[in-house]
Amino acid sequence: MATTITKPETLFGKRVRRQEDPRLITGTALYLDDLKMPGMHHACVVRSPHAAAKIRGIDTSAARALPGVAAIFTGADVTGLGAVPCAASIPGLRVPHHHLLAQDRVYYVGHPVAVVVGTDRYIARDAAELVEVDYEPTAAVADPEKALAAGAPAVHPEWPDNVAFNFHQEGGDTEEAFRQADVVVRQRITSQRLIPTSIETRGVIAEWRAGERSLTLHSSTQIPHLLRTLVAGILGMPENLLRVITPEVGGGFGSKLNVYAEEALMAYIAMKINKPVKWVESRRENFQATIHGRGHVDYFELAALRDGTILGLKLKLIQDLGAYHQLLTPVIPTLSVLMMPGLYRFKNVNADVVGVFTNCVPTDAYRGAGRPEATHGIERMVDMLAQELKMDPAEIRLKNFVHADEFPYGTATGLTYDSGDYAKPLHKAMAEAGYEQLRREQAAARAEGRLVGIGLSTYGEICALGPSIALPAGGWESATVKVEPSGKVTVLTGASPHGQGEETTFAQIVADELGVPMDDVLVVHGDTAVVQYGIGTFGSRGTAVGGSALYYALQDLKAKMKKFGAMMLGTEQVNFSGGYCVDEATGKSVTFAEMAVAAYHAKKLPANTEPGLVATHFWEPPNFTFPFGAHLVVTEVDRETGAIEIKRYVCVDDIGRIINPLIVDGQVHGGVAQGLGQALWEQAVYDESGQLVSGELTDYALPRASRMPWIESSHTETPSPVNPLGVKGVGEAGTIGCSPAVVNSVVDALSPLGVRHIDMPLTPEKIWKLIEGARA
Amino acid sequence: MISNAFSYHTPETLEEALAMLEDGGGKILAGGMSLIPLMKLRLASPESVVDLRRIPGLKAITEEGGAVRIGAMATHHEIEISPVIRGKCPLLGEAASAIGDIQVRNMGTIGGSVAHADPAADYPAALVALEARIRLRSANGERTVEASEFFVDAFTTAMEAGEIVVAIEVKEEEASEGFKYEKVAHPASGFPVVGVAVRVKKSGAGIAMARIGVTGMGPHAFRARNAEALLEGGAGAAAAAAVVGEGEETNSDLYASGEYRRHLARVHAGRAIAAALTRAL
Amino acid sequence: MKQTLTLTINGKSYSDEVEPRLLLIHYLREVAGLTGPHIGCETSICGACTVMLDGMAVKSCTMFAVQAEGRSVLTIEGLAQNGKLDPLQEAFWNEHALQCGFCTPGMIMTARQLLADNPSPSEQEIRHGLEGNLCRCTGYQHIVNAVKAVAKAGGA
Amino acid sequence: MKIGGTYAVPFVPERAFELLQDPAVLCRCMPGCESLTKTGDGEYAMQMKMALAAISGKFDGKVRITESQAPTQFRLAVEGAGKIGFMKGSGLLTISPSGAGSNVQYDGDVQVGGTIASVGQRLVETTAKMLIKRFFDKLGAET
Repeated sequence: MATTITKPETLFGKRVRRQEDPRLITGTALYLDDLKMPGMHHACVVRSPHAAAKIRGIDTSAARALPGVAAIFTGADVTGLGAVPCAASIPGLRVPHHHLLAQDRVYYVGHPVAVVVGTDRYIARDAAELVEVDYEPTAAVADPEKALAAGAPAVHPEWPDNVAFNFHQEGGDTEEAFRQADVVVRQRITSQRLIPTSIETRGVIAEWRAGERSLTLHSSTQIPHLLRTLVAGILGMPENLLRVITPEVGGGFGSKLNVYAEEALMAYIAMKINKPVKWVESRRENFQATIHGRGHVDYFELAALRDGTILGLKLKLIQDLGAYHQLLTPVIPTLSVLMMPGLYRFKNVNADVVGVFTNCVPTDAYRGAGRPEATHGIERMVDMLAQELKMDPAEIRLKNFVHADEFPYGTATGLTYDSGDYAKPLHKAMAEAGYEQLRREQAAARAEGRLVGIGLSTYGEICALGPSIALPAGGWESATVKVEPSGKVTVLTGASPHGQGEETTFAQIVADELGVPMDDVLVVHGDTAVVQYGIGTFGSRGTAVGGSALYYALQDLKAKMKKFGAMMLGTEQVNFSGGYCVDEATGKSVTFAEMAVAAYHAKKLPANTEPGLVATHFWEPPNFTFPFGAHLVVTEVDRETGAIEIKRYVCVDDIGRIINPLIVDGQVHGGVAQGLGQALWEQAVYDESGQLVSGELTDYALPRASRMPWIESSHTETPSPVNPLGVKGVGEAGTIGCSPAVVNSVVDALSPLGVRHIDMPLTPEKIWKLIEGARA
Repeated sequence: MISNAFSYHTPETLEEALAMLEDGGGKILAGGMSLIPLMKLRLASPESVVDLRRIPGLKAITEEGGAVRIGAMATHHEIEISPVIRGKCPLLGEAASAIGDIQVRNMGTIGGSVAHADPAADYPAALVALEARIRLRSANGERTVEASEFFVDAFTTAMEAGEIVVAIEVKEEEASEGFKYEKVAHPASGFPVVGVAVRVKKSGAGIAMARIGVTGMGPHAFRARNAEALLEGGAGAAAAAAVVGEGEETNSDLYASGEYRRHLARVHAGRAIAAALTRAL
Repeated sequence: MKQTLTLTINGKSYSDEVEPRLLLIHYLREVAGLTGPHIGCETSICGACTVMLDGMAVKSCTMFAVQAEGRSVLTIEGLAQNGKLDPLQEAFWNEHALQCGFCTPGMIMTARQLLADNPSPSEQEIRHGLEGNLCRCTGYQHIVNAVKAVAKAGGA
Repeated sequence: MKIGGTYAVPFVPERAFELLQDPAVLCRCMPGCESLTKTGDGEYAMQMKMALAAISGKFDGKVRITESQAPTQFRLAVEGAGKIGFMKGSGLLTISPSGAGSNVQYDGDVQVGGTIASVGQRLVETTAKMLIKRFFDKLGAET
């Protein structure tokens, strides 16, 4: 028995390179389309080219006649199956029955109408073109405000007003606040539809084992367990006969936090043809038939005193829902409402949300999901107020921040902010950017006629979704830790990461808690037959909720190991640390592996202790977490062309304690890129007839390496009291903080011309027209 | 994204290739950077595809008697790194290096690009500014067409059915000339929203020769002869740039209106003229 | 309709009967059984399918397999030698230049040509050199760092 | 998408009007028109083969002539659908005398759908204008 023990360095807070990377950098990771099954068939979905039409008939005879075509399914085949589910429970919500395939009408371009199954994907594609659908086009409406106008075409004929729901929330006394106000600023602000665009599109393989009456669904999803429950429901099959496996997932950003028609369809088809069937979405389908994000038209009114004290906010929010509700579609704008007060102390909020049907693909959760829209709105309004009052935008923010000694802080929308020191990241960002100097340089540039802007956003967000009361299907997360007889450690997490690096951060947590080398830890996820039920990875919850469940499971496991250690050392006074159990009196120890063997061989057991070393914990978070931060952006606008150059991008994000700074940096950079995408380039455009004219990556502009600025990222660390790790979540911070800072910066640049607001994306032509307009 | 079926041919000689085109159902495949995407979208479904890559000599970039001859199958990347191009017609190299991305430049060819005549291709601006000639071959022999007459309309050239682009011929730029290709790239596709190619030759304080080619602004590339004349007549760069695109039709799309494109053509013509002048000796 | 295709992939020779319309990416993935090159867009924008053809980076979704007749293809699977990672692979790992990993094989192949053409690129040159590869996760900064690191260490 | 323009044709308005109502002339002048068959009063079935660079596609469609006021104006509606998408155009044509000939002014709307709309938005206007120009060029060459 060893007696000299050096406690290993803890890994919490270390820039550890990722465990998942070796398979990814060698091309050996297996994504959905890499999987092949014996006898596998391929499906191609026939989709509507019309935004609205009646289906007069479908002729599949030519397609069926093509050699290699195994089967064709149309709406009539699936009428009796369940609907694509929506988990929202908003009072009075109108829920159209979302059949797996269109019945007598199509409601958006890309609406699935038929599925062709062939022996290979080329045959399926050829046959799909031979399916003749007789459409009678009807009037469509693609713009939510036009959909609300009298006489607009009805998306669903049964609801001629196109209203799916109204939702009202208020806190305080907004009318009184507005009566007291010296100044009220008003603005219509849009948050355009975005296409999430994970580089891997969606894909499904369904495998039916007739003998076992069991079905395995491989799907590129963020939520394997929820998918299993809900697809079983659609098909009316026992949940325990359905197994969902997520292979490597090539990005999600919320778009794979859903249950899609194709997932249930492939399951159904595999049973019907008794063969495995694969469907992989094309990029066009990904644009037309996977959820979009955002899609807001917001009317804001902000009331304040002349000294800059904000008194209250009114909001009318028009949410473009698209033609159907996907899993969380109607919930997203309600998250916006929750986040409306931002980081500020005002207690009066009055918000009306109207959810509007349009002849477009549904909107749903895309990175940030409701919070970027809210943050963009409030941060723009605060800047507009500063402009109106001729105050510095930093000063007006500092004046209105919730104070560091006021936490936990109850907001006007009923949230309790966990912890924070909002001035800290703002001061740090200003110091790192050299704010005073920048303002002097700006003044000098303006004197030369140059358009230089400095923009701030100080954002807050709701992360670690979340307490179960706030989520339709539960907001807890689960973890199982197994110490194998050999001393290796296996973690089963219900969070299903897809790029976030939890195989590494979770291994760091395990290594620190158990004192084993990180390399001895395997993190398993994404297989419902292996992993206990879990909720999934979204809403910046993977580490904050899933990691916390793991932490508690580890405590249970440590307690049990300690019992074995104490028994083996013959004393009660033991210390479990660094991979050993040490007799405090004698310094004698047993190793981790020795305890593992003892627990499994079970020749002798401590009192009231079962053999084996497995602990499972389902953790219910008591609250959300509320990260915050400050982004500062310096821009210069080309006066002649309207082109925008980002000269500095400084961000200071407080996401609680940081487990792996390398991974956190990556999350911030990626988040900022998506925020910049919205601010400058990305826009899903439906034309008046409901055609998605930004239909491929040749028109929908994702951020490219050459267009990204260098991101100067740093942090303050205010631990969250909500969870034992003190972490808050980082997945969405960059996205949420970014877009208002960029727009504020460009508006600041153009403010000498009298510009006070510009809607995203800030295309050069839009800016040029503003400059020309000011000249005129 | 799977194309319709077709038959695939790799002729060893131009004569063989021309014979294969005779029935009209075939398409020439050079680098495939325009044709293959169209085929995958099923916007193009040729019955046969005639790949020119085995025909010897179509790739060569050579120089003879003050002229540079660029084989139609020379890739954009070969053109951007060619010492001959760099030395003798650097404007073309600058335009080549502005095309798409390295993967596209490795495959795409100058012959394929000019034959496709995308209104937003990069090369045509440089080719019209260089007064290049497009050498065409058919069963009836060879002929050349001036670049400014070659690009007739969107996706429409002066080529007749049964003709193949075999080479681009460019007179050497004089060593004292200044040149510049300026491009505003579309953020998604990388195509020029507007591209302006400029050549200038100084004469004392004035400009002895100016050539300005514009792509992306309208349905086809054009030479801004009015602006060239102003420059050569002693007008300033700003005055000359201000007339670029006058009387020309414009394109418009989601990203940029025709009005804005014309404006961009003028702004970037001004900048390209200024940049070219600083390079002129 | 099918014709014989003979080519070399990662140093190994292959010969198969293929339809002319079979895309090179589908040949590599479906026939040759590779999993490194991915399909991300189909319009020649995203670069996830990038492989090297006779030493040059190309988008294998915008090529018919028959165009590779007699030529040599290098994919991400062919980089590591005897279990030793290529410097770019190592640098992508060290610098956390990937998250979901889907764009990574294509990104690394393009970076390989970038460094071959220009062994000590500036930040702007790296960013321009990667114009044909989209990444939705990283914001590119760590990718730039990885390429810089390899350049600094003396190349790929 | 709104589209409009004016073309000069070397005919007096009466003759221009007459030519523009003649299905044989329309078919000859419409780029790619392979056949135009009368199906009713002012209504025709059309088969078209579009070819533009490497792009080609067959369309089955309809041509409708309404709001005729000889010789000054009528509405021409063209629609077609094929594998690569569908298009619909409707325009009011106004004919006015100009010197020895006439000016034909058109003012209309073009709508496209399917693959052409998904990938072709940057080219729709350019292409529509070019096809209309080709139409009038050919019309001008009628005798």
